[in-house]
Amino acid sequence: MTSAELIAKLKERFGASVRGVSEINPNKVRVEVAPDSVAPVCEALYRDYGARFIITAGIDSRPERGCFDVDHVFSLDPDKTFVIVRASVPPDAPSLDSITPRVPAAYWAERELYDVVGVKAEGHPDPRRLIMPDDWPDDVFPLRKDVKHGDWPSLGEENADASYPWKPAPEGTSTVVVGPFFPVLEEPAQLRLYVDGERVIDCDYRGFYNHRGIEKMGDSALTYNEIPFIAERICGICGFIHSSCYCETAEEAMGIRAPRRARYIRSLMLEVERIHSHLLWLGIAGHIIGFDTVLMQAWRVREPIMWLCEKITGNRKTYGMNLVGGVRRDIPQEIQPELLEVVDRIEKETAAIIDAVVGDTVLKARLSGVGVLPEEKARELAVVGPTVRGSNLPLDARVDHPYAAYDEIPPKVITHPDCDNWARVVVRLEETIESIRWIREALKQMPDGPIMASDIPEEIPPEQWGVFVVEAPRGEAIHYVVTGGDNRPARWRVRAPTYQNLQALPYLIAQETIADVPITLGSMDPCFSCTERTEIVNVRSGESKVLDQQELLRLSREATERMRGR
Amino acid sequence: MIISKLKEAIICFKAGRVTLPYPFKPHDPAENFRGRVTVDAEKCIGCAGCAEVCPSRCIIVTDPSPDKRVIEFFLERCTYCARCAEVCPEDAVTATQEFETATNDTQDMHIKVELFMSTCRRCGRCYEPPTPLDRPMETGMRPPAGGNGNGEG
Amino acid sequence: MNVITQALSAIPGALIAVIVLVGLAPLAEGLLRKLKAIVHSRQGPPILQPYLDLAKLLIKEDLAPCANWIWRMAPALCLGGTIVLALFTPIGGKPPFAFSGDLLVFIYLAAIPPIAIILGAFASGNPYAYVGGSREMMVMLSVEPVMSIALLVAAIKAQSLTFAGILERSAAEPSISMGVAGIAFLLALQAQVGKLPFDIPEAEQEIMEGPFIERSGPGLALFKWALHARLMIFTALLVSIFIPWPHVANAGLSLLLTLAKMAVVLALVGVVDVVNPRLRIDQSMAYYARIVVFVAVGALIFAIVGA
Amino acid sequence: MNAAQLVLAGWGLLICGAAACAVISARRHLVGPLAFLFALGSSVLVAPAALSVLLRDRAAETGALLSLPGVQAALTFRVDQLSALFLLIAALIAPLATLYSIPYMLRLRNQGLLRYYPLFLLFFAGLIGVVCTADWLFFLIFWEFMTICSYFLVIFNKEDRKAARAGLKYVVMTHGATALMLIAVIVTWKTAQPHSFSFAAAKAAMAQLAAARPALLHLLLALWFLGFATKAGVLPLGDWLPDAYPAAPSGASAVFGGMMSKFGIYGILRIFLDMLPASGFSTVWGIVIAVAGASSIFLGTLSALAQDDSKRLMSFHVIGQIGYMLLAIGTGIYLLPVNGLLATLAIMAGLFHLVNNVCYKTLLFFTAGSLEYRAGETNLNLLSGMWTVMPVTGAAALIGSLSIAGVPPFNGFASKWMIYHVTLLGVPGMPLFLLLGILALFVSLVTLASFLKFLGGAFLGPTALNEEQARAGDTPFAMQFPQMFLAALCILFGLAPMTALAGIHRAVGAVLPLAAVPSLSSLVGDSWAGLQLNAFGQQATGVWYPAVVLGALAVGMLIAYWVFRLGAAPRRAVDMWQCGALVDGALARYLVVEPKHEPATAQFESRFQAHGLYSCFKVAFRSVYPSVPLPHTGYPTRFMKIFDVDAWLFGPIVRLGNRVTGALSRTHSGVPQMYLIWQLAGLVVVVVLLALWAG
Repeated sequence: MTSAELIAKLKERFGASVRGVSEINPNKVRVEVAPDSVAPVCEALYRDYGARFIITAGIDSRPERGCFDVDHVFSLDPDKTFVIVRASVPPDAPSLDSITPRVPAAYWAERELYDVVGVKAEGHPDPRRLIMPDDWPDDVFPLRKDVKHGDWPSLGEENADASYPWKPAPEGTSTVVVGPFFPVLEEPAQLRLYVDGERVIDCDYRGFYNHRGIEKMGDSALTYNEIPFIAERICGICGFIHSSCYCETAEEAMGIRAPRRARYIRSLMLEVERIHSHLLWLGIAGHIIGFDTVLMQAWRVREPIMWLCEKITGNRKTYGMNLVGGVRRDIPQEIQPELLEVVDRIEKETAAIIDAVVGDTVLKARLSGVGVLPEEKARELAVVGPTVRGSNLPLDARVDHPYAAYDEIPPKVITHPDCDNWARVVVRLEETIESIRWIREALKQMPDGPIMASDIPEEIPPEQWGVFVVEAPRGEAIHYVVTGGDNRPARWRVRAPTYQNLQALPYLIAQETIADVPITLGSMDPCFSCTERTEIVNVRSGESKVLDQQELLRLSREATERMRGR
Repeated sequence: MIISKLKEAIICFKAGRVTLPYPFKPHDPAENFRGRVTVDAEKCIGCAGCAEVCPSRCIIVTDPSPDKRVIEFFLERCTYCARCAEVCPEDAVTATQEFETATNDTQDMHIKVELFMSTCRRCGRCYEPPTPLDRPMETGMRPPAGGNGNGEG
Repeated sequence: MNVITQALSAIPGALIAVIVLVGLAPLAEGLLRKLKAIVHSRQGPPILQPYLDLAKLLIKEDLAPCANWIWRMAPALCLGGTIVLALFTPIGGKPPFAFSGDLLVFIYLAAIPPIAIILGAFASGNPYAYVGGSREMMVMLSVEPVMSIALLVAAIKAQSLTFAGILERSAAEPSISMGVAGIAFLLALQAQVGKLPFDIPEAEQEIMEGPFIERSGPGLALFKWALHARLMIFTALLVSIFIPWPHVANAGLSLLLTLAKMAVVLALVGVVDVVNPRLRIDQSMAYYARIVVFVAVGALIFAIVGA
Repeated sequence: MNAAQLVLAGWGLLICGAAACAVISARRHLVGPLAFLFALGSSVLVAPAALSVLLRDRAAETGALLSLPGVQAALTFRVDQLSALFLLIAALIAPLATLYSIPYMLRLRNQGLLRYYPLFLLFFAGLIGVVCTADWLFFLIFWEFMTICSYFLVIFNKEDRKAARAGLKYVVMTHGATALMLIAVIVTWKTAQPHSFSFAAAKAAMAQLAAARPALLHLLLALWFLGFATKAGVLPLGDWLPDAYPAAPSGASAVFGGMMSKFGIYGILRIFLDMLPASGFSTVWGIVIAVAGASSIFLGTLSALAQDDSKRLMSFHVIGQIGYMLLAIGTGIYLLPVNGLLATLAIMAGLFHLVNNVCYKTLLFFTAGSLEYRAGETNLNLLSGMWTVMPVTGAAALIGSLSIAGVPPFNGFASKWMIYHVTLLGVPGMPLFLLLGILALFVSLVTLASFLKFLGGAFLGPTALNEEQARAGDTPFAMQFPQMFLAALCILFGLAPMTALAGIHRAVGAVLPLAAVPSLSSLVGDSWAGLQLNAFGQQATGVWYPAVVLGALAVGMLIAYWVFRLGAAPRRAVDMWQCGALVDGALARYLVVEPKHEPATAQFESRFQAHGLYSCFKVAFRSVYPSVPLPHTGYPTRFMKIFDVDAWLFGPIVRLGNRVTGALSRTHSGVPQMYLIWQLAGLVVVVVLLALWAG
């Protein structure tokens, strides 16, 4: 079904509710619908036309058009098409019918919508805060345009004791708090497990302790060409994915395209990143189940490619390669034999690891049958990446929505039918091999030419938009850019793959044992942080004290005040 | 199971010992490694191109007096993208190979360059952004033309 | 002979036992770490690192989440119980305190350090400590039967529960039942000393060291030391009872020989430790239930029929 | 005045005490101390008498107090060494339990004490009667008397319908058991020439039956065994026990759990040792008793692990611990014809365990009662951190728990150690006992697990008390003293087992059907500092010197403490580590001094419920738990109902019982004493009718 057909069907079904269509190309359309028919339209897309929910972006368009825009982004994977359902909401007391009851995957996205732009999702099953701190004032929405970058609301004392409204523990269960600081958690996030003995009955999640406000920076402080470097820092492991995805999206919005060689270089680095991310993940997964040998050996295998990255880009990680319109550094001819040699070695060693690991019954006993996510549930929760491919659904943005050079060399999509932690391990290991194959292929076909576009327009017109997904090692990262004046976007919406995957966590760990929680968590997401109690030592008096939460809160507020004062 | 354990053991023992006794024997970075940046004050012409492209805004340019320009690098904020080195027309800013930048005193991470400026004979604008996208948007980043030195950054 | 004079005359032997089994335990742990490092392809810490760790912990702050004296006593009880256990552990020859207790006493004394760990864990009140304590108990429940049956096979063969009788008999000649029991004991050893794949109670990635989550400083040091010593004690027991050959008359030589055999067993334990992931507690219990049924009971049957 | 007369005097004092307490039962503050005085006075009379019998090693007897010439029954008080041992136990527990009851019962403001103290004292009188009579008819009368008194104590809490149900189940099952025994008694009486209920006659009758009609004797033994095993709580016959014991007030629960069950053991000893000659019957019934004991150990203790209510948990342990005694005694009975030395050792081990069990089990029930007294709660899921409030009770619970779990050097270890020795090494030709011994060894760990659960659930863990509540402090001294006393006994018997074994040896010696009873030193050595088992040959096969081990442990702990202080680490109080999150503080909920249980709705967020402990282990052994629903099988539910004994057997009986009592209560005033009288009268009528029929 092409987008034209789809829109015809929508128009036929919803009549005048479909108000307008804007289109970049036949594969990317934005449908403006009346606010009261957003929910039915989204449901129709999800249930009847096989669309997959991706993200919701709230845009404060009051300066331009006097309304809030809410864009629900959907993907029609078989047709390589994005459909954005846009509703314009009047500015006073903005609210919109929630689509979560009909499209469960929008669970977090709509909570976030209220948190950042203040558009209430009416009828949302769980309208708690998602992103903003518990003591954040109720009437300040940071992504609205009247909140300037660097502005801070006064955090009144009345909210100082606010705490997150946790789900009450079910009868007969004990609460086990996991996080904010837990050995295997990727970020300071808190998970409350309601357990009966070793068995997890239910859980509740609170994250976003580290919310950095990058989207706000993007639409109010940074220029188009500064954003790639900040986007790269969204994630330490898959930074290049975010900068590539932003650049591709921004290029689309500006109507330019990076030169072919630049796109090959981007894809190459993306695959390199996938290889080292998967190996890193393998090591950490091993560490989580106490198999430190896997950790050490997987990281040993990974190390050569890190050095190679440093050679190519100037750094092991955060390559700093992307700019809107192309890449900064070329991959010189003389590095290519070394690159091939390194990937050959990694392929051999990874194959050896796969060979050893698949026969390891102890390992398999530990991973099989745990964290099961059946196909239909995976589709319902719209999980992405190896998590969804481990549930036997062949979803891969490189094939579904080709970007960079993947339209020329399509990769093979790896799936596994087991739907459990073991399936996710196997998918990742096989994807590593596939990436190596892809790199070899790409090096053979890599064209010569410039690496930076020369047709960048002098002025970027506002109200242009672009949307792209990039297949990160963990799943799809999506960037949605709406251009503004002023050499910066009016809205830059980012969704990391974990955002969608984490929503499946309660489902995955329910009825599992406490012992399986870390590895199930780890099976979809590989960054972990580990930290200690905060302690402040007064150097002069030698006294030390441990901070409790209140004090810590006070100190961090003071620090924020200092930063603002500067 | 035994066979796979043996395979695992072979993988392990074949590799030998690969870690380095790090602080005593550091690993040399690659040739074009983007380490901490340095400024060669001799070469700097004070065009402030570096300040304009710096994504983390850690390069501050002030003009305390009409003939004096101060360029300060607050490297504790630096993200090591080396854009400054890339755009510098005179190669005054370069990325070194230095990566061990841990320090107890943030002053160690500051570089201050003071230049006596004279009027340029050519066009008055030594730095042209590589693309239109690199135009700085933040006012106050650079003092207004002919500023009189009260800009605090 | 009077008990008091017996006790006094046992003191030199007791000192040797404590020094070898408890004092040298961190060294053994250090060697195991080095072994682990070799398998990991890395440099690894110095062999004396466990001693340094203990020394560091001893001067660190002792944080107490509760003012319960069970909490305060638990580390001393754990290490103290381990020291007593060392007095009943044969290292080649008869254990120094064999005059005052037999194999059953050993089996029950072996429960004191875990009891201290569990009580200390529960006293802290931390949910993770409760989970850890509960797991510790479950590991004990699954391992002790295997270990006890294996040891009882030796006792049945000797028709005596005293160490003197057992050591005398087991050194006499190899037998099928003792061989099978030895294998069962070896399999139980891995969990008994808390090494992978059975370090389930501590499981730092799952429950953050479980029973020790609230421990810091000297309390943690005592627990760690006791765990290191446990490794030595059970290895020594295995070697002395199930692998007593070759028999050496000289006590010093016998001690050295036992230490050498222990090193081999420890290396085996260490290798199994590094090439396995951690099992879940239910899997581990199922595993030991199988050992009990097949290996230990098999040994018992052999012993009953006299093989 | 000989020993038996002294005991009789003590018995009389108890009866008088009951009457006195009944008279002044309205004076709530007086009746408790009065009962205590009578109990103490009785003990002062009974204990020296019993002790003198034991020390002189000679039985004592009063003349016939009451005789029924028509049926050849006579009530005499005869105190032999075995009776003396049980008398000592009763004399120890009676004043302690009464003392403990004083504050405990005062707390129950809306319950009349008339239904407690008189019955309590009468119950003890019944116990003394049971062990002192040498006549089976009066034995049964005292036995029923004891049962009925305990029944009324079980249903003490009138409002509690569950208690009423449990009481009915109890009384139905034990009456059924008594009926079985009654049949056995009558048959024995009929066999005896001349017809007589006296022990001596019964003994002769059994010897005669053994030769002439072995099948009948087996049947009789089975009836006896079923009767006593039901009372002792051997599973599955002891199914009533975990329901009935927790229902009673804690003072009574402690006496039931700590002592009453053991009188079933007394009966078994009387029958299988005193009456039955060492013969092939011993071999068969030794195995039966040992297997019943082992199954009790296994089922009782594993069920205990699954319990979340502390009193219920302990009640299941009563069953498990009885199993240990039966295992030892069964082994001993099996060995009687084979090896007199080992048989003596085994039975001594069983009795030693019984004595130890009285100490720690009573102690543990007391601690559970103290929890109920202070927190108004016995559910381990709702209790937490009570150590902070009641450190003395906590320490007592710790000692009791370590004793019952058999941790050296407490007393439970000493007796278990003996039991293991006998079962593991004693019977080389019969591997069954070896397996039972190993089972017992394993279950000992389960005991440890469940008592760590008790300690961890109730006493340890986070505390949720405000200052005012914390000031209320531990229980009154009257409740603490019995616990301290029993804890001291636990330690004494642990450190110097010979103190108890010397007496037990005499008690066993008096009833053993052996030509020559082996001397104590040939059995366990002659050192008071410990035990040395010589029973298997020339060389010692086991040694246990608790004082040496304790000394070594003390030195070891001192060394450990020295290491601990070596670095002079500073100490600091901190909050519990919850992964850096601030978990909502606990809501104060304890110290509900009101008798009515507050429904505990508020709970700690950060609290780990005791229910969750050992969950995987419990899942693995799910099939043996009565509390876990039956697994789904392919069989029709009608088939599965067979296993639900409550539904098809006790339910109808209880309903019938309810109807009968309802009918009775219509014709009578409903005063409990009336029931008592009626039941006793009914029993006497039945006995007389049967006797007339038979004679």
